[in-house]
Amino acid sequence: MAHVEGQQHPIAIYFKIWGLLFVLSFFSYMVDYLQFEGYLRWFLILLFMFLKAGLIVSVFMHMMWERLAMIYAILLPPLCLLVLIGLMTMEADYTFLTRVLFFAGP
Amino acid sequence: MAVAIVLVLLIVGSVIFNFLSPWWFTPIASNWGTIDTTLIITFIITGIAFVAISLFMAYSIYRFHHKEGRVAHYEPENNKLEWWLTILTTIGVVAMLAPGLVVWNDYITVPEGADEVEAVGKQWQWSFRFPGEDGKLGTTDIKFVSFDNPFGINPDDPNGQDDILISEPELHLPIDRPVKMLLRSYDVLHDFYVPQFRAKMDLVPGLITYFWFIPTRTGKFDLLCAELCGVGHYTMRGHVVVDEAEDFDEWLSSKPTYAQFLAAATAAPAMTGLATKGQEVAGAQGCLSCHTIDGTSGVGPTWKGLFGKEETLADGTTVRVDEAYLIESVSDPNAKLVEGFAPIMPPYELSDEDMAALIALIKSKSE
Amino acid sequence: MAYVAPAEVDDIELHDPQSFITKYIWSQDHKVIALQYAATAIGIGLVALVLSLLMRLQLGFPGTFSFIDPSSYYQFVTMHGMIMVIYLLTALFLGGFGNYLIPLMCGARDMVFPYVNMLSYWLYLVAVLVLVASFFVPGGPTGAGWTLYPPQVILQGTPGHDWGIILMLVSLIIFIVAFTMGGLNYVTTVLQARTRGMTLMRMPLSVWGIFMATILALLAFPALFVSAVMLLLDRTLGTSFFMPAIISMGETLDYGGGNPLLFQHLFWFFGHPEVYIVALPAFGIVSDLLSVHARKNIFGYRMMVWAIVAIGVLSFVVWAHHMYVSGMNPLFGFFFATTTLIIAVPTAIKVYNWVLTLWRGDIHLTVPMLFAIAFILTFVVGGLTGLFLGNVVVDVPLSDTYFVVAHFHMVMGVAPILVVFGAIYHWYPKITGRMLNDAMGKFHFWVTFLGTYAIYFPMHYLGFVGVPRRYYSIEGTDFIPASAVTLNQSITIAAFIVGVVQILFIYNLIWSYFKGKPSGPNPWKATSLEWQTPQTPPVHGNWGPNRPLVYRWAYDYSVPGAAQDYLPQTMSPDDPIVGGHLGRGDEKDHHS
Amino acid sequence: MSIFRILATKPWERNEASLGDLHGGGELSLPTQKIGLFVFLSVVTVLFGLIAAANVMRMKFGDWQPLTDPQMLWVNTGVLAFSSLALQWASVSARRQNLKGLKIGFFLGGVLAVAFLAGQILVWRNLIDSGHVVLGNSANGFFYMITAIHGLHLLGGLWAWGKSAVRIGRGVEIRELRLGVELCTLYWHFLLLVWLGMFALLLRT
Ligand code: HEA
Ligand code: HEA
Ligand code: HEC
Ligand code: CUA
Ligand SMILES: [Cu+2]
Repeated sequence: MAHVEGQQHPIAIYFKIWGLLFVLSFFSYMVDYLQFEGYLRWFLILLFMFLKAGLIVSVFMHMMWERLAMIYAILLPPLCLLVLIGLMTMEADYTFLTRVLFFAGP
Repeated sequence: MAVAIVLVLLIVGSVIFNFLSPWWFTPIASNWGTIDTTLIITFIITGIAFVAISLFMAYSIYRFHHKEGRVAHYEPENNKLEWWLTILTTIGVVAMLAPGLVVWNDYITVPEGADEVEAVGKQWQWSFRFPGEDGKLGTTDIKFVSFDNPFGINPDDPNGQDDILISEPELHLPIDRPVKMLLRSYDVLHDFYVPQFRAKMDLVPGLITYFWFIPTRTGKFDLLCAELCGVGHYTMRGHVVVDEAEDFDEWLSSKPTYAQFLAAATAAPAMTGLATKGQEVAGAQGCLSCHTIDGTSGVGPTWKGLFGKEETLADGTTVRVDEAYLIESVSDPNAKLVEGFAPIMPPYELSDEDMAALIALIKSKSE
Repeated sequence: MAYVAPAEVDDIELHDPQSFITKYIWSQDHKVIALQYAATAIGIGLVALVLSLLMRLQLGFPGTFSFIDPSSYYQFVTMHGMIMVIYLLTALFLGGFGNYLIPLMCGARDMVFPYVNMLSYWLYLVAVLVLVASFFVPGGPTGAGWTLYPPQVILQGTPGHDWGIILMLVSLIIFIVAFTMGGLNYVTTVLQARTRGMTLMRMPLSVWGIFMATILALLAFPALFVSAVMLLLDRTLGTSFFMPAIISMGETLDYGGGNPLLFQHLFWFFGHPEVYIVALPAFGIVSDLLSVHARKNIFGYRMMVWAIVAIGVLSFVVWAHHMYVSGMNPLFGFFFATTTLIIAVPTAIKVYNWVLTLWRGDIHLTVPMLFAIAFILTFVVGGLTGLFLGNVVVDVPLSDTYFVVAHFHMVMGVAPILVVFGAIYHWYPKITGRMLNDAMGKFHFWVTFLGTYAIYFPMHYLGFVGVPRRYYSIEGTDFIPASAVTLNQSITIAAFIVGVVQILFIYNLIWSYFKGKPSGPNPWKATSLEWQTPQTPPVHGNWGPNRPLVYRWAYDYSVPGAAQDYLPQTMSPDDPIVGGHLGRGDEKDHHS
Repeated sequence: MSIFRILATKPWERNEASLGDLHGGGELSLPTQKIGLFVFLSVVTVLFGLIAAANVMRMKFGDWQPLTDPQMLWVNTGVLAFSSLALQWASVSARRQNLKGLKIGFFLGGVLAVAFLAGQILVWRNLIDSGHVVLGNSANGFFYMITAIHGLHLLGGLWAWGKSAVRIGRGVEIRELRLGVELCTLYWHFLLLVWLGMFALLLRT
């Protein structure tokens, strides 16, 4: 398993990426700071998280594509699952709400 | 070659069929004309796509079928064409989706001031509940359901006392008033479906679901269960009657409130010991979810006046109802089917005591 | 033909069969396993076909056949749906065609894990047997619909709620294990065992379709697995994963707190990818059929590959379009309607490219080609009706009516089945060395195509009227006109005609095996590797001493300047037949 | 080449029509078995992810009574971690051609895994004795289901481990053992990760 390919990135690119990461983190903080609520909040937080993760994976790890493909293969399914888990929590809250509203409760 | 011709015939035939067929939506009786409009938009766009694509295919086959000396054109791709087609398709999709989402937003947003009505489903019959004077439905729970409280209304909830109970599968609604249907199920999934209203929604046990609509036409409409709920699924029918306001009020006022129902149930005349036990057995075994003892019709034939009667069977013969017949009817319900009823009763294996109690109950209701 | 020297490609270890048993029964050869899979799938599929005809008897002539009571009707519907989707189509496309085509088309000697491959088949057979056994237990098989929705599936009032459902779930669990074993093989073989020169983008679309479908299946089946296990626990041990507090037939049960919608979400998280699992292989195979028999390269190969990948990925985020009226959180409607209609775009591209492949081709109207053309038409009808259902409000009146039944039969019960037939007519010569009889084939085609169109096209209109699905009888309604009953009769008659013609097809399969015209190694003059094997039918190990060397993609038909109208993938650019012209000849490339 | 670049190639083009890239067939330079394992691991990830999704949803309803987490589970977790570690040692030894280290690590790993399974069964017994039966509450249901499915996967791993162990016992050359040992190690690490995830889920709820 050879991984360290000879290819070198110019140092500038690292700085640019650092900058981008800062900007993204800033946005994440803003979501908190501006007190977005509900689904929007989670949507934004997750979005920025994925963007950051994507950046890090694609640039800093500058791996050969096979490694990258492995990572996609291992990461993509859980990402699909995250959608499922997110929607399932919403669904659970909704169900619970109707139960509280309409059922006599324990 | 024949294929090209047949394809064209099929396409033309399908279009003609569409216009000439006697089968189309039943005339609408609710405010959901917008759903029909969206459907028509979808229909037109997809119809055009269907005709265009298949005619093009038929023409290609006609034009380029194998002949001596024909050589196919070598063209791996044509990016421009493909992008154009993609964009065109996207436009088509957006043209369908946008109105669809707008109408969906209406569909899930109940207008202020809609009347709440509850539809209750259980295998395989409908019943309904109106909120009564206070305009609020009482809370419910499965654990409160009993012979005296068939709707499982919370006895401690003051909102529930004046709720009006409709124990038969016929629901009346006033015309031109928005209703919010709250849907509740005792056992399995069902679905409240009146084709003329377009709207429908599942009933899910352990959950309250809803949809809303405004009836816009008086008349009597079929109510169907549209979610598979066991062998009796297809028999789970009812009616929705849309009335003018006065007729509706008159109908509603003839129905008992929960408080009245409770009073009547406790005041019912006492029965002999064995028959009382029979009532318990019938409750515990679930017979009473299909059979009634007061002469109204249920999923199965009523037990009132059953004993000693000449019963007409599905094959046209008749049989006198005696103990042997009752026992057979319970242990092997499909052996002799009563006329006009579906073969959906599950077989039961009851102890002799329980059976005797049930027979006593049925006898007591036949005197 | 050019070969790599043995040293250049490391071969997997081959288990050479010794006796009849190891050759034909416990075989580890992918071709034998493929045939075993296919035979079993078709056998059980015929059972499902008979069940569908029994259903049609009741629907067309209600009450005439007293042996079909409501319980057995629902059992027929359920078993028909489940067998057709999982045990016939999934097994046939992936276990049958996947096993046969992947190694041959990639130039491999066998699957990479032949032993696991063999286990996969035998477990599949066990799953089928358990399924069949459920017909013979007390209470019969389950009758809860192929969606197996709880609570109903395990309660009184549903046929087979005591034993049938347990066997069904066990069978599904075994099937999933079996499939996972096979699936690991297909994916790894495509990734690792291609011959030299066979880059990913030189693979025929059949392989791409099967490859992607396998990935989908590997990732989707766990959802079915989890829901089956949880349902089994609810049924046998009385847990309440899905079961809320319930009064069933007047009896208060011990369950409480669960949510039936959880099952539906899990089921459709599997169920929607599942429909593409049976569609993608069909997409791939039909692309190859069209290209070969139109003597033209498939149009827009790259877009076709991208579309397959896009459809695969998107199919995991559309599941709840089956639940628009299930009572789930109503906000989900927006999300799922959007994703559902987005998925129509890559699918549309595929349709365009199929049709554009015909354009300016040299179309040979052979039997496989006829089936491929019929596929396009029926798939377009079925796909477009899918858009109605995907567009959330339009689904509201149509859901659970015969419109849905018509949609999925067009798109799944007819279109892929037509591809299966086309593919069998196409590859039968490779498998047996003989052609299938053409006259019988044409007759079979016409009856099947026109017959199924006659069955399902009018069904859409029953759906518009509002006829609900899964109804044993629609008597006693006011809104259904009497003419609908006549329509139902004619549908039943059409179904019988189509059903009976399948006997002719089976007869053709057997007759041609002995009496068919010898085909030679490459009767269709096709380019892909499976037609270039040194022997027909290919022997164990497929390629003789050396594996083939691939120089080009699989679609070099009618290349300008070449001396013949097809250039096999193994043909080197130095070959005189190529005529000094490569690929697109000397034209300037004006696109990139 | 990146996957996107591969998907963008035009296989019909002039330069593509020759065997220019001498594509060796295998897409990835890893051993085939390892790829197979990777594919399998993603399937298992999805499986447990789905269980987690179901768990997350189910626990939101009022009737959820979390298990009082049995102390024993911490011990088991430790055992599994050591088992994983031991196998890692075996792997490293294999790479360094150290047969003795390989043997000790490999066998220790297997034995610890068996110990883990025994521990899990003990936890079950304790729970059942203290009245936390499967159908008591859905939290219990999930606990039993998760531990059972995880245990079954580990059992499957032990079967593969057994096969390698037999080969080690037969004195097969270390070069040929290496792949088997590495595969086991990978699988063990993975199952440890899964267990940690599931354990966290069980603790949280
Ligand atoms: C092979 C199987 C298969 C395939 C490929 C599809 C494809 C699609 N299906 Fe279908 N579907 C099923 C099998 C399949 N389906 C089954 C089995 C059920 C029922 C399960 C049950 O309840 O028992 C079902 C049910 C079903 C429902 C639920 C209905 C309900 O229960 O109420 C929905 C709703 O969205 C739906 C939508 C779609 C869509 C949008 C597509 C799209 O992928 C279609 C895309 C194709 C095209 C769009 C046509 C080609 C494009 C053109 C010709 C270009 C022109 C296009 C435009 C202008 C936009 N399907
Ligand atoms: C691949 C899937 C598939 C196929 C091929 C079919 C084929 C047929 N189906 Fe069905 N069907 C389903 C999948 C399929 N079906 C599903 C998922 C359901 C839903 C179940 C549920 O609600 O739970 C359903 C439900 C369903 C209903 C609705 C029942 C109801 O809701 O009450 C009806 C009614 O007419 C019906 C009829 C038919 C008929 C007449 C045929 C055919 O007989 C059509 C004509 C025959 C052919 C096109 C030949 C096909 C060949 C073979 C099947 C196998 C042999 C193969 C070889 C020889 C290679 N099917
Ligand atoms: C799911 C609905 C259902 C349940 C529950 C049910 N029945 Fe029935 N029963 C029917 C139907 C429908 C018929 C008429 C068709 C037939 O004869 O099978 C019927 C018929 C009968 C008859 C014959 C009536 C006649 O008019 O001749 C008897 C007696 C009877 N049931 C007793 C019982 C008893 C006792 C139980 C409970 C232990 C019970 N049923 C539970 C649906 C039900
Ligand atoms: Cu109630 Cu179907
Ligand atoms: Cu779907």
